[in-house]
Amino acid sequence: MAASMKNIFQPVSRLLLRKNPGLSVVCTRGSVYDQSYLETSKTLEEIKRPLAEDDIRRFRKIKAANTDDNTFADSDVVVGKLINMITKCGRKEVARDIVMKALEYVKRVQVEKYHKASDEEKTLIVLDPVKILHQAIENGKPLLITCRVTMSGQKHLVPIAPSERRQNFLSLKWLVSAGGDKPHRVRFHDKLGQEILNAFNEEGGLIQRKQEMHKICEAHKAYAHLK
Amino acid sequence: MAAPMNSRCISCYNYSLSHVINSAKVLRSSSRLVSDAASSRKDAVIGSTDDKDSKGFRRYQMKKFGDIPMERKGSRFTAMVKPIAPRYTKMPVNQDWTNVWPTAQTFKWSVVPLPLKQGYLKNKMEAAGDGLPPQKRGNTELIKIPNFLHLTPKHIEKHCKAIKKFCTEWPSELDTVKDMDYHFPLEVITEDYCFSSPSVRDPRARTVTFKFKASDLEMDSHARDKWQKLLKSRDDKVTLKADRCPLRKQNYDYLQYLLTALYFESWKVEPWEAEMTQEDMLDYSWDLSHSKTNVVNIINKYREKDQTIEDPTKRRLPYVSDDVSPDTVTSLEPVKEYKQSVEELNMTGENITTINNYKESVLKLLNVQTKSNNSS
Amino acid sequence: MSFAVQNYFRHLKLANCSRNEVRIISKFFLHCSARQRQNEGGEKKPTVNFVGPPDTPKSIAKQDLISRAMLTYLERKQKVDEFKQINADEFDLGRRHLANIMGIEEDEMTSEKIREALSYLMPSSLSNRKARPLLEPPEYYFPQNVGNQFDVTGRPYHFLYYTYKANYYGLMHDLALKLETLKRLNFGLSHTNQEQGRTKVGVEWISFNKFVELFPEEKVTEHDYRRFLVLVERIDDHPLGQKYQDFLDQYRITLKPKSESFKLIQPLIDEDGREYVKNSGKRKTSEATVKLFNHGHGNININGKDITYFKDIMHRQAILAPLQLCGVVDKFDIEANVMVSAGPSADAGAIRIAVAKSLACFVPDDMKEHLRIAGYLTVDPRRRERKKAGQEGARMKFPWKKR
Amino acid sequence: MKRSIISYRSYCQLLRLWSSKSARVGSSSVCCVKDNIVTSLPACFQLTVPPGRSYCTSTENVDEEEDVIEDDIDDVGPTIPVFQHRTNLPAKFRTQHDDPTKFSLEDVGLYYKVSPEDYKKYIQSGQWPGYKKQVKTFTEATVMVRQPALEVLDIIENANYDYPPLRLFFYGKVGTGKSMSLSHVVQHCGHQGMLTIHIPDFNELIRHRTSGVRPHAPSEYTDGLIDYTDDALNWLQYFKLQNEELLKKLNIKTTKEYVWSARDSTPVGSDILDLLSFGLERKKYSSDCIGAMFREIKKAANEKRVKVLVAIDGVNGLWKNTTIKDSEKKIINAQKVSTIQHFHKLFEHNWSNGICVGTLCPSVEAINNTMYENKMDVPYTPQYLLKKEGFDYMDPFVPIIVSEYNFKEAHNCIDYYIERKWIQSPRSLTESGKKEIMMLANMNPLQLMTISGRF
Repeated sequence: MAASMKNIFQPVSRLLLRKNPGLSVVCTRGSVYDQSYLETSKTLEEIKRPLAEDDIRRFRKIKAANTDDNTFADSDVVVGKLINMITKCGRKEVARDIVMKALEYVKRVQVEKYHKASDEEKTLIVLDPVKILHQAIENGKPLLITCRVTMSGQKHLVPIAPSERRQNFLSLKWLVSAGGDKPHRVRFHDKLGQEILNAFNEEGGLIQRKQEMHKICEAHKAYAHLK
Repeated sequence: MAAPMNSRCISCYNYSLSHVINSAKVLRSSSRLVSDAASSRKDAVIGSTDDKDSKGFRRYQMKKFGDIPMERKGSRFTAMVKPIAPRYTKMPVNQDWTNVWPTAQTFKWSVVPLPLKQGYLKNKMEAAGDGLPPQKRGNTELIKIPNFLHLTPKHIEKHCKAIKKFCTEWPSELDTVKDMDYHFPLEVITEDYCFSSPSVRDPRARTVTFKFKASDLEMDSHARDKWQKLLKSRDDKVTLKADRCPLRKQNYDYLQYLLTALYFESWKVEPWEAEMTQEDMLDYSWDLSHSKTNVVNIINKYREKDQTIEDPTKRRLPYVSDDVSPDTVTSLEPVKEYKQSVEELNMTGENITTINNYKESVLKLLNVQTKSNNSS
Repeated sequence: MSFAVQNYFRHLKLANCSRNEVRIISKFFLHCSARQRQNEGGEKKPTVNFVGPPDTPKSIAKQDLISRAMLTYLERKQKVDEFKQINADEFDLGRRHLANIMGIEEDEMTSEKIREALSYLMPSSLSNRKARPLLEPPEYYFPQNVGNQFDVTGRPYHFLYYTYKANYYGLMHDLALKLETLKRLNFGLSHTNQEQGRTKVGVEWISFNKFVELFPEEKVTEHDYRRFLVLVERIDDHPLGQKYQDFLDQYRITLKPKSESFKLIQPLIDEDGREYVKNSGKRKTSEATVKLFNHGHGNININGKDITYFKDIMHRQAILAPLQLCGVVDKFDIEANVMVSAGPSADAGAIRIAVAKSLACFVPDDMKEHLRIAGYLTVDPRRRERKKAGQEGARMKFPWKKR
Repeated sequence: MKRSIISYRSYCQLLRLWSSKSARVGSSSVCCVKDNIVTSLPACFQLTVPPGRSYCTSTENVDEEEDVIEDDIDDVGPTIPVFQHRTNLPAKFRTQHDDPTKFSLEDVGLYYKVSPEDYKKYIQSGQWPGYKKQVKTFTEATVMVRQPALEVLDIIENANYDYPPLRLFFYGKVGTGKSMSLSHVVQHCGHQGMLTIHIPDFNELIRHRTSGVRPHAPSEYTDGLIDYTDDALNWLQYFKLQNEELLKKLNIKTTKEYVWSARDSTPVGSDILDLLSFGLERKKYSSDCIGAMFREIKKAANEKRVKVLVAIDGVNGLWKNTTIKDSEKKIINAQKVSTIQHFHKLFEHNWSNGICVGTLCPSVEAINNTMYENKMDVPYTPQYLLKKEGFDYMDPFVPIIVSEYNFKEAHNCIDYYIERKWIQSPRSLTESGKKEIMMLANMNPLQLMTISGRF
């Protein structure tokens, strides 16, 4: 019920929400799109996959694509997320520039290594920076995280298994913070590139952060039953 | 005229404005009063036959004591002033509208015999009162509209008839704009104002404007240059406007003088004009430019060297036979081409064509040798 | 006297009578002539009626009686009719006057001619056409005749008459009954087939505007509409909701696939014999027109510049994105003219929507659908949010300081 | 859009060569002139247009990346070299040999390899930082043979050196390869045994660095001029790097005694290398030393002992205001700087056996220019850049346009990047992917270099 309601409803009045507490309608403040609009399909594969007969996208209006939504070869979901995380004060162009330079740095290092390597070593070197970034994020995902639980007035750190979404978020967040931890003269994009490479090789700030988290979880494993 | 207008106004405001049904009643009562019948669609006859003399004019009658109703209700005066029916109720359907509404004027509800309404109610169910759109009486929205009741087809026909006697036939020689411009190069514009205020003068009437093309005046390049400088404008179309003098005639004379003075002044050559340099010119002139001195210098330099070579075919600049001076240099063919390209570069601006022309001309001027040159 | 009766009379606008008077009135009905009744017999019945007129009265005595309310109602109606007649006469006279003013024969002055003449004589520039001067017969602007909704005893036909929204509440009452029935039927059953009643794909409840049209005489608000939705949703979601699907289908519309509603423009041919489609696009306050040439070589011309009009690669990608999605980056020429520029992102957005719309005229249907799904064919309706008074910006508040 | 045929001969010759090789390529190259903005429409874009309304239904499947490369060749035309991924054929974007002196029009659009020594000597300085990074990443230095450079080399080789020096200036948009073409010319002439007086980057001479103030002092030799000793010293080192071997061979002797101070002097008949090393040792006199050296070189050139190439990147900087202020806080014009004044004099017509080549550089114009936010917006046309003063001085000169890559060059460029593993995204390896990169970069060499980093 909630799903179908969501599609029909304009922003719902408080009165209705109060009378029907069962409705889980997200009241979006001031969105110009009414709720019948669907999100765009972002990746090329998603767009080009044939639509099923009863696919909802056939019948509904689609939101307009954002300015940075495109299907060029350099577009990637994880890179997009990273850009969004680095953005400050809405200056996305700066963030995009930083991430692109960081990825270029990764590529420079790898390509140089590739050309200097012998033939056998060449096959082992990963050159695609996007693949490297994906692997780095994968490596940085924590298996356990802590959350605060208040029991009888005392707060405890309780280790829990995070969701996939949360894992990705933390990994990206730690990557960015590891990139920010640098001497004054070093440029952020270079440090970020280094961190990506380091995490790809299972070392560096991101991995350290993950291990710290695991250690904390280990220390608080006594409270694991709380949640 | 003013007095009856006022009395009618007062009577209007005495209508009960609140309710339409009331107004309808009033309408009916008023029609009874003047024995007119809008429904019977006949000409209105004011008053009974007793009120008129033998010629049909209305006779003035003093109000007698008995006219005032004995049973007074409410205020003393309300009963005395009876509403007069608006003018439109007395209008015959076949009247001449051009006489009723001869000129432009604001909308008068009592004169226009149309049951107009304006303004709408958002919700008919909700509307207070009767739920009908506001009527024409006292409707300011209708007054706001600049109406065209004075420009109906009949009006226009009448106007045309009236002014036809002043019109003459258009000369067939001046059919096109081109012809007009040719035969009458100078356009003099004045404006007359006619209105009904106490003063018949308008300050704008004295303004005189001359419009003409500078190209219609006979001028050489120097005069044209000076003309442009005097006017501070390079436009061909010139507009002179004068409104300083109090009379139109004076302004007209002044402009004639001004035009004459400008024309002859631009033909004059003053002694200081000989000292003008490139920077003082409006247009680029190669003869005054540094480029010319450069070319003369370089050709002479090359010529010095050429003179040491005996075989004339092997000389760098075969087109130069004598020492060149700034006066003679333009007679050489490559220099002419070069001059043209530089002028083009300066006048039309830099683009791929002009830059390439310049390049070609330089290659020719200096006779630069390339592989393709040598082979051919 | 009971409170209910008193309330009843209040509706008849007799509430300012004293209690005693009310009692008297309630006891003695006034007689009415049979002739008047005959007149009333010709009146229309209510248009939408869930509950029909009650059965014929049982006693003859009651038939001859008519309430005082009915009498006032009839009086009022007579007045209105008279007034309407005056208006009609006035209009006819005015029409003939207008014909005279405009120099047309009276017979030729049709309603169209009247409108034409009026727009010439009184050219109002008000944007709302309803607010312009009006010269129409009274039927045009008089409220619809509500008609007789009372029986001879003075009781309304509809049992929900005094709610002011009889038909709406009638529908809601119906729905509620249906839901209660379902609940009773479902009592004690397990919730195994919970999923059966789910809303179908491609079907939607009627919109608010359509819903309002169902009740022309009543003022149905958006709030009412939401309450209706809640009720229908509940029936629809009920495990046994299948039972009333036919009833619910009256309030549903079947959605058409969006791809069918796309308007195609026929390509034009320019002087050089090249096929092109011209379209315009807007984003924020930017406006752009784009000519998309078929059989091109990937040449781009934006306000006389090439793609370097945009410094940022993102904007370049944005204008090429529809072409890239269809894999025809170098098969078309773009000639764009940004009339109003509101910054590079807005310009790129305006050009992109125009390019996508034009491109959809050239590519096969499946690619058109790709363009739509990717969101390139939707005009971006987002605008800058206004700053609010008492706040730093659109959303940001001033820093809170205790003192 | 107005179209006009580019009239210069060599370009037509190039095209003739080109079109004879390929039947499908159009017969003429056209240049689009749009409101003074020059963009070349490459010849290869004149491909035959498929009949009827053509839908391009590209089969873009990421899994088939390797196959698509060869499948799409027909789309482009037979002449365009496509890097063949799997075969061992020699890549078609490289020249047959790497000798810079022996390139002909047939090699246009192909890359040649520069030896590390040559790279250090002639190419490295003055290029964009991105290029230096690229050389480091690719572990090799390559330069594309381009038509403007060949056109200048054609004139240089066939010029009559008995006459005062010709002036040839490259001009073009930012990032189209003016400096690279100049470096190519310098390398060529260096190999041909010409003495090269090369300023790789004029920005260096007139722009005030953020790090530290440049030491400067009033010139001792000429009143009113100012010495920037560091600049002079740096340049002398660079000059020594380029020409030391040649100067040793030539054995030029000074014809005049140069008295630097009470103690220091260079007597008549001393070697020019001594003069050079004196300038390098005594920082204070390095600027005057350049003047003295030029004087001797001019004399030697007049005597036909050596041909001289003057190559200055950013000639329009000779008349620019610098960003440096003197003791009275007034901005110094470049003409007031003694080193720049010496270079300025090389363009005079009072010597022979030399040739002057330069670039007209919008990025030099962008210094101190508040009119343009971005140096990409600065107009690139010669007269605008030289301004009136410069044009009056330099006129008549030969302007040579360096335009963006044409289709063949851009294609070769991307193929080269792919071969060097610089372009990694699987979809970019396809023919349509390559075209997308070209479109985004507008075939601009610099932008191709930067944008390809994303893919």
